[in-house]
Amino acid sequence: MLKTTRTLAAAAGLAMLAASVFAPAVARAQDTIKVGILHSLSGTMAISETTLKDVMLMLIEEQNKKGGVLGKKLEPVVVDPASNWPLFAEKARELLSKDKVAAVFGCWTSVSRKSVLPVFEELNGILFYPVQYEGEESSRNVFYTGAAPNQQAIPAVDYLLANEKVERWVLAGTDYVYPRTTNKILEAYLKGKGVKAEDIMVNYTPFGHSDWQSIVSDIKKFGSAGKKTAVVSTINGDANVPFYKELGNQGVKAQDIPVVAFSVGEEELAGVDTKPLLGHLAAWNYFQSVDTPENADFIKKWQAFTKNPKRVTNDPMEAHVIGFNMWVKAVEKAGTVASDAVIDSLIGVTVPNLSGGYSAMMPNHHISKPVLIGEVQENGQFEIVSQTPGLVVGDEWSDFLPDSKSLISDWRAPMSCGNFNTATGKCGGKGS
Amino acid sequence: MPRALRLWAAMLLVVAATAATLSGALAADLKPLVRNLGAGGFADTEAAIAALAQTGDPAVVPVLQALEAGDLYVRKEDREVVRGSASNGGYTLTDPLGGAALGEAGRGAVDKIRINNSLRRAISAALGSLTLMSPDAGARRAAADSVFKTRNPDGLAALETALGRENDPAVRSIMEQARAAILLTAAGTPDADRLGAIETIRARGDQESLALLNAVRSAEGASAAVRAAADKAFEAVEMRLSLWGMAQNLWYGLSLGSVLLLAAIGLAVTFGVMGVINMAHGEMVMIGAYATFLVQDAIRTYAPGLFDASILIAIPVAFLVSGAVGVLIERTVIRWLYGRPLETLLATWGLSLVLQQAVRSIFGPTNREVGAPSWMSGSFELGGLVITHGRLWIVIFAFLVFGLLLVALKRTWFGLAIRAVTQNRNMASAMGIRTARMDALTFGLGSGIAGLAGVALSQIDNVSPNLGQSYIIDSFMVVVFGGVGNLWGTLVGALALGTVNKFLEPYAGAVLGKILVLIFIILFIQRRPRGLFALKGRAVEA
Amino acid sequence: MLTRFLLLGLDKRAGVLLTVLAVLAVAVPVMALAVPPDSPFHLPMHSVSLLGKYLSFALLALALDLVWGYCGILSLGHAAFFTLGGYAMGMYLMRQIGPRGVYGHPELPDFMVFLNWKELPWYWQGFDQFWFAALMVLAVPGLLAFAFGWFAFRSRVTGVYLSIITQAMTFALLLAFFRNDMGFGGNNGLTDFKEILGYDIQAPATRVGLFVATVAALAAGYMVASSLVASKLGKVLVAVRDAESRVRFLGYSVERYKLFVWTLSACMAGVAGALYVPQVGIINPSEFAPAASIEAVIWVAVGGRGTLAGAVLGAVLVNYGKTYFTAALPELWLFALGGLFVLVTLFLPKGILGLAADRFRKREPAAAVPAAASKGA
Amino acid sequence: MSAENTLLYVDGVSVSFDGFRALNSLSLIIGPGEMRAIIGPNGAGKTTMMDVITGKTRPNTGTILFEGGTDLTRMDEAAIANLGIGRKFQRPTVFENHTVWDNLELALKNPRKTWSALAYGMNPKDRARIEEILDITRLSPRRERLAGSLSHGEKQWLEIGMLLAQDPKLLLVDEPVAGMTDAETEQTAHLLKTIAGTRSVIVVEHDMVFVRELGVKVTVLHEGSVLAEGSLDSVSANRQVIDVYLGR
Repeated sequence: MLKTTRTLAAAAGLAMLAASVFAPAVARAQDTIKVGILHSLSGTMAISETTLKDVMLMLIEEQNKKGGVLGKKLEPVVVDPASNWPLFAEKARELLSKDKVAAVFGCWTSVSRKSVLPVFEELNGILFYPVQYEGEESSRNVFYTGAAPNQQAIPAVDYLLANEKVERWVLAGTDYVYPRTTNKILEAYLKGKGVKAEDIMVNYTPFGHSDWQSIVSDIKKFGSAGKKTAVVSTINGDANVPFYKELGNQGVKAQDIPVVAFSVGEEELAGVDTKPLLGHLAAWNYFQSVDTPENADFIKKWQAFTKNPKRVTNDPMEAHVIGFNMWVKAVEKAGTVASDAVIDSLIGVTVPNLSGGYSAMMPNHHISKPVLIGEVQENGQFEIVSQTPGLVVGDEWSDFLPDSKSLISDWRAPMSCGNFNTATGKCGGKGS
Repeated sequence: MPRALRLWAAMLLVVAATAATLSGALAADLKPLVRNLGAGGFADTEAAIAALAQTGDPAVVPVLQALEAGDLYVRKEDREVVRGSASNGGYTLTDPLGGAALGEAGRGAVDKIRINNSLRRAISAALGSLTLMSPDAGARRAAADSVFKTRNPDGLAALETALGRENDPAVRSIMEQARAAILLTAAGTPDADRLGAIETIRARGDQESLALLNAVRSAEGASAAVRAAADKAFEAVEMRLSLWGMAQNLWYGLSLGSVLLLAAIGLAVTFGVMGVINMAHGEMVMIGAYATFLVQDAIRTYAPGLFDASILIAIPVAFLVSGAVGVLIERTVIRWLYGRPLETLLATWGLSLVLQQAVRSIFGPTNREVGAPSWMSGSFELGGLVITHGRLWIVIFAFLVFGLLLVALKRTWFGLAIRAVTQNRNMASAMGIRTARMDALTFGLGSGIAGLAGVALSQIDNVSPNLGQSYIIDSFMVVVFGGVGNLWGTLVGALALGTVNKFLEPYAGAVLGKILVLIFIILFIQRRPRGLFALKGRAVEA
Repeated sequence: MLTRFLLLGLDKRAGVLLTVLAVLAVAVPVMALAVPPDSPFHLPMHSVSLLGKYLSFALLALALDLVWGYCGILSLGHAAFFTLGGYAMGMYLMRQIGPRGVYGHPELPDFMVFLNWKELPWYWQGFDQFWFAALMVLAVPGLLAFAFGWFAFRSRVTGVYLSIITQAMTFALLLAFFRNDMGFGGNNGLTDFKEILGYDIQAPATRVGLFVATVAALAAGYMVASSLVASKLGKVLVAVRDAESRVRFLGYSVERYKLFVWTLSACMAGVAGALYVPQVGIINPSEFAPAASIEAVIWVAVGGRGTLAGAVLGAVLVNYGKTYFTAALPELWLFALGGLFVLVTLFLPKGILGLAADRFRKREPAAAVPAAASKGA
Repeated sequence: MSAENTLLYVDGVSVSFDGFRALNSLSLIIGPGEMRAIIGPNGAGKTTMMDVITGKTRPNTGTILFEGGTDLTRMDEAAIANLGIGRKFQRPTVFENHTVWDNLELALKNPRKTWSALAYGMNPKDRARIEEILDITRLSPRRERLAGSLSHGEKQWLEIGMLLAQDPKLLLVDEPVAGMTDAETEQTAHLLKTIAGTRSVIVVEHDMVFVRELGVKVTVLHEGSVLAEGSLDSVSANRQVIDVYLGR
């Protein structure tokens, strides 16, 4: 009997101990404003996301030099969600409820954003998402500083139609949501422009696909039908290097079959010998080669911060720069870091971007940006060959998909809705 | 090819320079045309290129080449088009037409004339018609190819003149094909010429010919005879291409198989021979790739002339580095775990995490660039096969490594000792073999071979901390499919899986193809629970 | 008879573990819901879900230990069963969203709408009913395991060959579920759940409820597993692990025993996955990754292979370590975790519980694996 | 020959591994209740013969019938064991992580189905039987010990005890006294004879002293087929046998 009691007591103690480990530390005096950084530092996505963590640290350091925000210093809270999607949700929850961060800058892949979305909505946090994505989403708690399909894919296709007179299209992508959606939109768009179904070839490959021999040879075959052919690539990060190496080796020249990519930037090209890739294209809202004083200044600071004079910059970094500056401005406007106030004051905030203009946060939580088309140069940089004359506003609900055609998003009162249906006049999607 | 072009460019410069001095008057006529190159947008530049090409003057050639290379600038003060080469902080300017020195200019004083793909195409078309009669056979060939592609009827006269003078049979045949292409595309060609052209194109027999023939047979207003001939030729070419397509698939399979072989063969030693389930095998491959990167980086910095040899130099370095890491791992971790294969799985899994993160900390998480030496880039055609040099060398390298390993294990004292230790440790030890040292060396050998795989993979894949992870599962599949402990099994397994994968890919797509291969392996293991080349008889149960 | 069977498994260690679980089941709800937030004894909601996640991993570890620790089948693909169970639950939760998706479609999940699917595929039918989904949580992993085991055990695929084909199985599933054409949401998987059995999935009470359900499932799983290993069937399993062909010559059909425990284990893993999904809020194909299965093996090894309590302990400890290190040492945690695996295998070959057992010279009931006999791979 | 009234009927069985013929048209008949010793030099096919009878190895050709009608070549090990054929291995194979008692419990003749094992509870009849076997094999004091901790000889006896618990009609015993002292050998011979009783037994042995001790009919195997059969004295006088053993 005694033994049982002792066992019970021991077990109870253990359980209490276990539970207390999870209880938050007693809250300290709030003399700083915490900013969460939720980027993978290990696993498959570390390759892209680590840079974004660094750029955030730089921005925060700089802001602190300028005196912080609302008279308080900013304190970065870095966690590693390790390219593990459920871990993203867990870490987001930790940042919001344990560390009580004022805003989170993070995520790269769509799935990580999808994973944290309910957490941000539940705990009313603020997430700045810096990467180009498929659209079809608008959340009150998320600010999308990367490109929506209309800020990247459609202008790129327009460029190819107008300047390269492309008639046949290969839509090659990694099999996940972003390429699928983008290609759906592009297919609808191209068909609207009179391209026949047999002149569009769609191809999906798994993540990290490394043997591109057959596919590149198929592309060559498809491209030798006598009509000008181009490849629109939504191939994901890791698979790009072997893809471009194979393109180079099989002699697919940009003059014959140009490849325009939406996920290949300066960072990705840093791992490839670009000589055979001369002239292949990419569409972004920013290139390192943008020739403005703001950009030169940013590059200088970045290379000094990373102590690497060759370190490149890229589009998602600029998105974080814009997002961070917007947040700072909105917090100052609202005079508080409280989520609701900041969320409301963010809309309409305008900050300079690095390509010489001003980007504004729109009511749909997407921003306005210029669209640039660049050609790969020998030095791994992009030569900008086209730039939209004005800014393009991110369109979260594509006009080219039947189910999202009539949806809009406007987070201002009184509508305050992420999926307002203009046909039925109701919030909540298509309605039944 | 690029080398030939460069050579040709250099020769041409000389020729052009003399031509320019001889015909100063002509150069003066060209001047305003050249000036138009810097007039404004891409469309203006394109028009200027066309105008320059129209002159048919060889002096234009170096100007266009400079434009293509991105060496032409507009001087801001007088909108003059100049040729610039970078020199400390600014540019040294020369006249693109005569080559006369025009002094220096600061970075802000000139604007680069930007070119894009359509300009590049325009330039190569222009150069094509201008260089058909170049003294260099390679250039003439490139020019003829370019004419074939553009099929510009205006170039027919120039092409026929060139054909009349051409002596080189290879170039001649391309020119004839180009002529046929123009004849088939142009309106109003007599039927007899068309029929002849169809025959020429049929003989060419590649994908472009197919497209051309298809255009002919579906063209409006073609006569029945032409249409029938085109139909027949189309079918013949299609047939030929589909046969070559099979061969091409076989080659792709062989090439994928050899990559799998390289990745798996080191594992066949550590896992197959020693029984160590080495989950850090992929990281040994990765270390080999990073060693290659380091070697190449050092060569780029200190001895750029040796760049083409960098991969060759990297081979022994990668072997030694990965091998040394392997020996270190064996001495510190694995040797405590012999006879407990499962524990080696856990410990090496831990090691693989540590190694990945270590590389990420040292080299950063992003990809590193490993360039291809000139002898490994580009491709050549063998009949209807397109074979890239890089892949060909990897296939050869894989077989070489396999052969050497086989010889090392079967024909040398070292191999004998390894086999003795793995078969009967006590007996080997009693015979004076230092078993501990043999273990370390064997593990080092397996790791070193993984490092060699890293050298090859650096040519076709990302050099990133994740490199190893993407090959580890495939490697285990290959070794198990082939039969653990049998090198020949690994060879056949790798090639079989590679080929099956490549034959499935066109029908099922890359993803489904891979899934089917995995299901095939699962089912195959049911039929032969010990792999393809299993040991039979009583020894199995021992 | 069932009572007798269940009592079989109640030894002292089980007593401790079940007591801990009982205390957790009472203390956590009280600390999370009743204790005011400013009290030091208050348990924040994210910790509840976190604990729930650990415990569902513990159930997976338990399932794995049953086949590996007791029957010698080293599965490097157990996460596949876990994930399939998770998907079955995820499909139920998806159907519960109903017209509240972003497109407001009454039936189709969002991802189907934007891929232009017109109607629900046949294999999504029925998942709007909880009982059906619950059945599938058991049936899908169970049937896959049964089919896989039926072939593999009959063909006498053993050792490392079996381990590698389990890995091939989970890898094939990974690739298959990545495909958007499969109709399981591709890479994004299933997410943005709203409610379960009519309760708001984000409400604190629901979270606590899910946690208690996980504790109950783990306790039940533990009872079943420990009774099983204490029964004659358990003795046969250990005998199979140590000398498979001897068992055959005694007249036991080894295949059937393996198949039984393998299928049971897959069902347990499926339940674990089903409990995991509502607590983390997402299920996607990366859970099929071979690395996930290997990690589960590591939990068991760290805790102590062949001791059920060890599997539970290992899963909780390693995952807690992962949570802790990813926040405390975001750049270095892989060194810490990787180093831990190396050190545990080198210095704690029998896992933490094995060490404890050696320390206190407690006699193990026919389970702990002596180093020499652990030819599991 | 006819399969009627035989317990085991082996006719024309051949097995080859990778070209090596381990059994070459082997024929052998064991009657009910008979004890038979099999001798032969290394590689004569003794162990392979046992493998073939117990279903571990499938013969390439030939017939093996049990009790005159059951074809063993189509059955797996477990099914053959359940017909009543027990086997003892050359190296003692017991379940080292189980106690002596549990080893016997597992071997005890009870339904082998999974569900029966799950629902099994020790009953007085089984308990008595295990006690009895423990006494016969003199392992009573060791009952709670893990089998792995037993001495070599004790393991041999435990294995024989397990055979006994199986209550087979035919016992195949492979070198039961290898590595035993003379005294142990003698005891083992005695033990085997006691348990034989009404059962048929096939003993493979090298040890001639032991075979003599058994005093039963002897079959000599050579290169996978029967060379001679008869009493030990008659076969040891056989010219061919002497040649084989002396390697002439």
